[in-house]
Amino acid sequence: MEWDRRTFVKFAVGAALGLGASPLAPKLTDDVAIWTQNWSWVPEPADGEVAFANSVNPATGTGVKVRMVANRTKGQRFIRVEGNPDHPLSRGGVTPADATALQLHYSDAYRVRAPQWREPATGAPRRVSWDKALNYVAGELKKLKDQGKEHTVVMLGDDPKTAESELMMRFMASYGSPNLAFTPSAAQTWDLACVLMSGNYDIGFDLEGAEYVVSFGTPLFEGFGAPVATRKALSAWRDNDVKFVQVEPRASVTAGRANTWLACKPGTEGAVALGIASALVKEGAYDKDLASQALGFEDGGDGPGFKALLLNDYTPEKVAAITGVPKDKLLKVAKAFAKAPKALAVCGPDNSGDPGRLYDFMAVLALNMLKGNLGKEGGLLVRQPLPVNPLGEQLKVSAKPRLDGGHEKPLAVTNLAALAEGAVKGDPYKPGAVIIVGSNPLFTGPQANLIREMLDKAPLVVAVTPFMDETAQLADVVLPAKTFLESWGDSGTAYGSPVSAYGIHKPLIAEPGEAKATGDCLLALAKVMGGEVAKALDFDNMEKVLKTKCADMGDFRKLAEKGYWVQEKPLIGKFCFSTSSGRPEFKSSGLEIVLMRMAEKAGNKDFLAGLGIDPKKADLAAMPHYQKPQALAKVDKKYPLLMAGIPSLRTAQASLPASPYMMKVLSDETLAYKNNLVVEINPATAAELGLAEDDGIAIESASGEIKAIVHLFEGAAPGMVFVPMGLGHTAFGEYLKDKGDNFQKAVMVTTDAMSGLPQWGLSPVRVKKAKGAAHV
Amino acid sequence: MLFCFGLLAWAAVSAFLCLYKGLNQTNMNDYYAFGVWIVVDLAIIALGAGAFFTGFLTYLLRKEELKNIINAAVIIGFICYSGAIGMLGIDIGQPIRGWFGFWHANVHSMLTEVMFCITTYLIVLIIEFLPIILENRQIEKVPELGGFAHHLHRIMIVFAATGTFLSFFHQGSLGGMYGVLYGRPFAFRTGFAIWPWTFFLFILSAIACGPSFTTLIVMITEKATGKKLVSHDVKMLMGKISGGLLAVYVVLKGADTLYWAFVQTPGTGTQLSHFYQQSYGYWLLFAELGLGAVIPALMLLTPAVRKSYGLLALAMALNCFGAVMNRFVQTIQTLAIPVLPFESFITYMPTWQEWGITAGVIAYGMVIFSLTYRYLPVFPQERKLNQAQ
Amino acid sequence: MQEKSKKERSHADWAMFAVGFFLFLGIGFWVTPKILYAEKPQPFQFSHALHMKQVAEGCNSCHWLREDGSFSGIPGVDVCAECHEGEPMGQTPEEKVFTTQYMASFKPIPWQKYSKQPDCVFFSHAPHLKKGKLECAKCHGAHGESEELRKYEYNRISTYSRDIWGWSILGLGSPPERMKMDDCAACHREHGVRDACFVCHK
Amino acid sequence: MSSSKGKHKYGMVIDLDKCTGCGACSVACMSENNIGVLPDETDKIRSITWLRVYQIDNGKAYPETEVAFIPRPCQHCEGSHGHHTPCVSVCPATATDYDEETGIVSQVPTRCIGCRYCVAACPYHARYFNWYDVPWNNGLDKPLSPFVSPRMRGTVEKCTFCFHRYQQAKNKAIVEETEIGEMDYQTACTEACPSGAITFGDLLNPEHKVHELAQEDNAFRLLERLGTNPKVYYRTDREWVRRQLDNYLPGEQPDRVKVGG
Repeated sequence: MEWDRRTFVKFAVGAALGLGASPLAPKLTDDVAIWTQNWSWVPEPADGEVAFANSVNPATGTGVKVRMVANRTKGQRFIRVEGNPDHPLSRGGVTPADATALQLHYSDAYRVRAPQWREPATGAPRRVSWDKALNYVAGELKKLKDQGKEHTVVMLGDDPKTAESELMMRFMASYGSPNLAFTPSAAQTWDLACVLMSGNYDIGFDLEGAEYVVSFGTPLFEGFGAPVATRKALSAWRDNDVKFVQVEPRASVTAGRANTWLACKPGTEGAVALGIASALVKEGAYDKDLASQALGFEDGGDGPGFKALLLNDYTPEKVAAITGVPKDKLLKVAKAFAKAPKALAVCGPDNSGDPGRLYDFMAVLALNMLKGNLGKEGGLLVRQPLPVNPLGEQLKVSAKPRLDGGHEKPLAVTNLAALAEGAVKGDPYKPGAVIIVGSNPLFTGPQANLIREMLDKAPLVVAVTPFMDETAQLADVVLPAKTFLESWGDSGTAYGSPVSAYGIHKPLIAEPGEAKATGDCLLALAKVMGGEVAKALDFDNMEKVLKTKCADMGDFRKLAEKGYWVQEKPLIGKFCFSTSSGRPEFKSSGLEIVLMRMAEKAGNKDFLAGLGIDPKKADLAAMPHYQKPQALAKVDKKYPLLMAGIPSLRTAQASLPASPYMMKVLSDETLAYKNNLVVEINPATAAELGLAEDDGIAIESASGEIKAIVHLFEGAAPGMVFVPMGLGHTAFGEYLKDKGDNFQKAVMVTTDAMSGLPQWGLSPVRVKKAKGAAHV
Repeated sequence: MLFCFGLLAWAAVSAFLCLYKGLNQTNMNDYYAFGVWIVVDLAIIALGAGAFFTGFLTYLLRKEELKNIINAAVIIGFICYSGAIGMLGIDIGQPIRGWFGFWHANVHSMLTEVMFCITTYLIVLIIEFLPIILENRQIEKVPELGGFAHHLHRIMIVFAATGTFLSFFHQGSLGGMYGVLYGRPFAFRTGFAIWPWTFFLFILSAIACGPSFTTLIVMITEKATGKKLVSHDVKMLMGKISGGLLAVYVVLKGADTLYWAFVQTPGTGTQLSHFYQQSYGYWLLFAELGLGAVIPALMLLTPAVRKSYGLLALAMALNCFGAVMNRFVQTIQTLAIPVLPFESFITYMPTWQEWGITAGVIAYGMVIFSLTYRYLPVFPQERKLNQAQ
Repeated sequence: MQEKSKKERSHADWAMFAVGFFLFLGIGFWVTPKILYAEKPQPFQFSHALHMKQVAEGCNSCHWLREDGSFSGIPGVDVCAECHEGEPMGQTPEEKVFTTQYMASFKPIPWQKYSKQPDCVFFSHAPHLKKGKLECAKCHGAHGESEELRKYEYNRISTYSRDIWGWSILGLGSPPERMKMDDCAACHREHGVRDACFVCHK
Repeated sequence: MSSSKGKHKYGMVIDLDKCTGCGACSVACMSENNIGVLPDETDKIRSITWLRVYQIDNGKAYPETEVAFIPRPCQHCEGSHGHHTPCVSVCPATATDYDEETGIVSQVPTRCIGCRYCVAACPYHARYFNWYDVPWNNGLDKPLSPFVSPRMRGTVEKCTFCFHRYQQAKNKAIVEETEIGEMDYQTACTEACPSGAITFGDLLNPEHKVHELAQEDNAFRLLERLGTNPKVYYRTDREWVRRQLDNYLPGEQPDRVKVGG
């Protein structure tokens, strides 16, 4: 037979039909469909036995439960951080930072995995061994000491309540430098106010016990104390129909949650408190027993008392003029405050997290005292001291002049901003080295640009940190720290908590890598340093440190298992005034002594003006009163607007970076399409400035500028610009880098004259149009 | 032709990007879940309705005159349907497992109905197309194939009937697709049994514009080739059919719109003005219904208009415009109108990749139609009408 | 060449058609599994039958339901170590491999799992064992009595173990020969178990 | 053979007066459900957030402005006339269904063909299409949970009321031979919420908190006038908030309007 075209066609058709009748085609069809269900680039999380462990997130104070999975071949890993329902304060709730802590822990882009040392010649960072890194740092420090410049070494930390911070104090004291600073906090201001007027510190607000609450400018539900515990209070208020009032210039989340929002002019919250106090006194609705005992309530030999001050200077009309809060609104709140059996006045960090003003806090404390709130359920409670032991004998701090000049300030408080300013100015000396432990001041400020200048100035910058953050990027030596999930460490009581709480975390999974617990980094450095320092930090490791610290908290294994220690009962009805007079003091004898000393020092120079006090009204200086914040005074033609921060649990928590998931939940009102920072401006103000929604702008202050686009928000106080905080990182890789801009870059730090603490809640700025991207 | 191949090349690049990189190459998003492709899909399937309806009239109702245009109708139908299916293949996120829609079909879904019917009907169209191909002079020479073609012709009525049945259904289901979206007050319609009114309206609208589109394409081809291909009375008949159906459509669609606007919409707490905000103003409603339905209906029902070549073409073009507008409104406006009161309106503009695919489908149609016209005896009257020349 | 009559030619043509058809039909049947499947060796041999004799509680001895309702699956080396000391208990070279290469260092054994379902499947032993009272063999067949480990093949495209589609290229059979979704569904349907998607998908 | 024990209707009650918009629920959901995250998530109309927290304000001028937050998971609509859930009824590939036992609307991405018809059908924007391949291979895949299968590009996903937790609770109950208790099955968002704004449970079970809460006077549902019959209830004492969670004609009073689309 021939094999011609026809034959071939028939054969080919047959072959095609034959192949078609075979399972080949349908099977392949099915398999490629299955292939799309199992693409190799879509991960298959390994399964295995589940286990749980308790811990604490030191950044939020939340008691957490960590979920782990152990795969037969791939080993154990963390899969989730959840709330610990047994924790008496956080009761199972979490913040976004807690819930996504694992993204920080595991992200390749965020973490530092090995010690890093910057080649002095090329300036390029190099990965080195621990030995080399530690020897280098120790060597440089020894060199300084040998040169007698040990006091020029600066050490910066974040939270002064941890075991690591105690190690830092011991390190600096034994090494011989007075320049140890932590992030300034409202706890400092509040402790001052409390000690000055009641002789106690460690005082908290019994939020859950209160039946009527007025919060003076503190973002209760954005950035106050332990975020979860505070929110539990909100939940209880709602269930029990507790009303609460928010006093602040912006329609914030807290203001939105409040039953009444008193919109006041920026920085005048303290005046509102005084106005309410005045109304209470006028109506006789105050704790007369306490008042009759108290120092400086009635007029006395040394001049008019607090009562007279209130009734004269803080009448509703006057307060309305200062604060912009209408008189009737003010009185309505005052009446409700007077009427409620358990009414509480709260103060704390302001929206930008700044430490607040001493006189304002004193005003709020005075209001509470007038209400008879001290030691009362739903009032102010003194906390039982944590049963912790010191890590050794008390060491003397070097008596050398401090870079922040704090030793010359009335209350001698450390001031990180002043320290930086001193360092930059080289006054009284240049910084020899800066060691930053577990914090990222280059981003978190205050006034980031100032910190950057200081670091630029310092010959040696050392960063001990789990993350390759902005500070670490700039450091000469980076020591990789572990996250709380893989290391020993602890956390103290949060601001405002009515009971003491202690958290402890331990290594849960032995993760590979070279990082060490933050404390262990310090211990290792101390060991290499030898001498006094090694003696002051004579512990094998952080576990030993904590065992020593917690020796009085019962079985250590159980404590570590549980993850927390919390004061059992609030101390209700247990409040005694420990002022030098032994009495409540509306006019602080402590302050009077300080002022007296200052007067002595000043000779006949007028030192009061420097404290912002009218020398004619010198008797005000020891009493709560309204003092115009410095920043307001600085508003002028050039910088006609005030900038304030917008806090949010979604953007950041303490000095931690936001996780990718947190970035993901930012709304268009915070970070707009194509990563533009969004700032809020009142439509009226915007109109004056000729700005429309979505306009691109630059916000400039004397210290720096940030880029943003405009969102017109009716709830923003006129004359102000509100800026989300925590964005605009320049580190951490693609999930975080270059997203928005950093509020701290435009901050102008001022100082609260009496407390000496830095203030960055309000900065005078101006706004310029710039090119902006469309807003979706 | 070169121009067409240029468009096809653009489409190929677009298709590659969309398939390889995914649908992030488009400007669709979770608000505009459907975009220009679906609009075009719906539109060409509506316009392609000429195939089944002309088939129905020709074979089932024995409108002998329409024999002269049925081939063109079938080819246009084939182009529209195959083009639509091709686009759908790119439009879905997982084309490789697209067949799950058949294998794991959900009988309650209008889309299932659409998928089944349009694929089945495409097969029917191919079968209807076959005899035309087999009439190619080269192919006709093969005796077996000739016989086959002849047999096919004889049972074509069965396929026409099947096609009619399938098409009535899926044209309706395409409308049903939107009418059942009771989460979308703009699109939702009550209806009869399981079919929302849009089901019936889409059928009507499709069978009203299908014949127009077929005729319009024929007229364009006439202009392009300079030849007369179909006698004018056939076109007039097509116009009359289109016009009659369009008139019914106008009445029913009007009733539907009034009910929807004044009873249904307020009933869910929405003001009509809510549906016509931002870029989607009331003008759309007037364009779709006035310019695209009432006017062509009146024109097509006017014998004088039908007589005039130009006016007939204009009326038919408006008719097609109305159908396309309707599909656009049903797809895009439905999705554009925020349902959550606190959501704001966002706009959608296709990317070049989206336009590329769209252009490609049109180019594909032009190429196929040219080729068939060139190689196959599409127009039985062609020789007769052009004898003079 | 000789001329053939038209009819003969046509016959021959059709014969070629048949040859083409059956040849490629065969190829399709024979080649499909060859293209699709690849073998993977098990780390070493293992006799379920032998172990079944040693243990007290049958399958349960090494594969059990955990308290939280999940299933322990293939045992880890630690489980093996509960019986196996440092030294081999038998003579087989297999055990030698096990003892020296895995036991000694507690290195996990990279078993190939015949019944591995894809990640999107939620299969839970608890309801099947406790509520459905199914025998292991219902799905795993005679695996528990096998003398040695069968050949393990996986699908190159889908990565599934060949046991899922079943060894028949046409996908015929039912559990234990096959472990497709249809099989799960059929058994569920048969026993009136609800079949919402999420019952078996995560 | 198992006789399906008990019929449930799991649902949520979200107290909008407790919600502080902190986003813990939303991220807890992400971490529970292996939600993908892209380097740039600012394109919100393509960003996958099963539980999206919307911010609304009363639109009044300073100083009368108020803001509120609306957490919006999938509403697990039961639909009218016999589980005619908006999204379920439109899916051509049966990639989503309404579970009669729990009332939960499922979504099976491995079945989904990506036609997005369901996305169009859902008035809540609760459904999300995977426009991108998620770049997991950067350490972020480490904490992925084995209980939820990560999704591939081209498919749709949405909140599942953490159904895998129901499954786990059920397994545990089977092993312990008990029934699933209220606390045995709670969604990740409910657990996470620091202000306890979310309550979750079986709406049919009089012992579950949601049973009471959902029936209170100021409980209502999002867009309930459409007739989607959702299982997520909201409550607020603020009239303006309630007004913004459904469409009303100018004269209508939210608490007077008869529901049923």
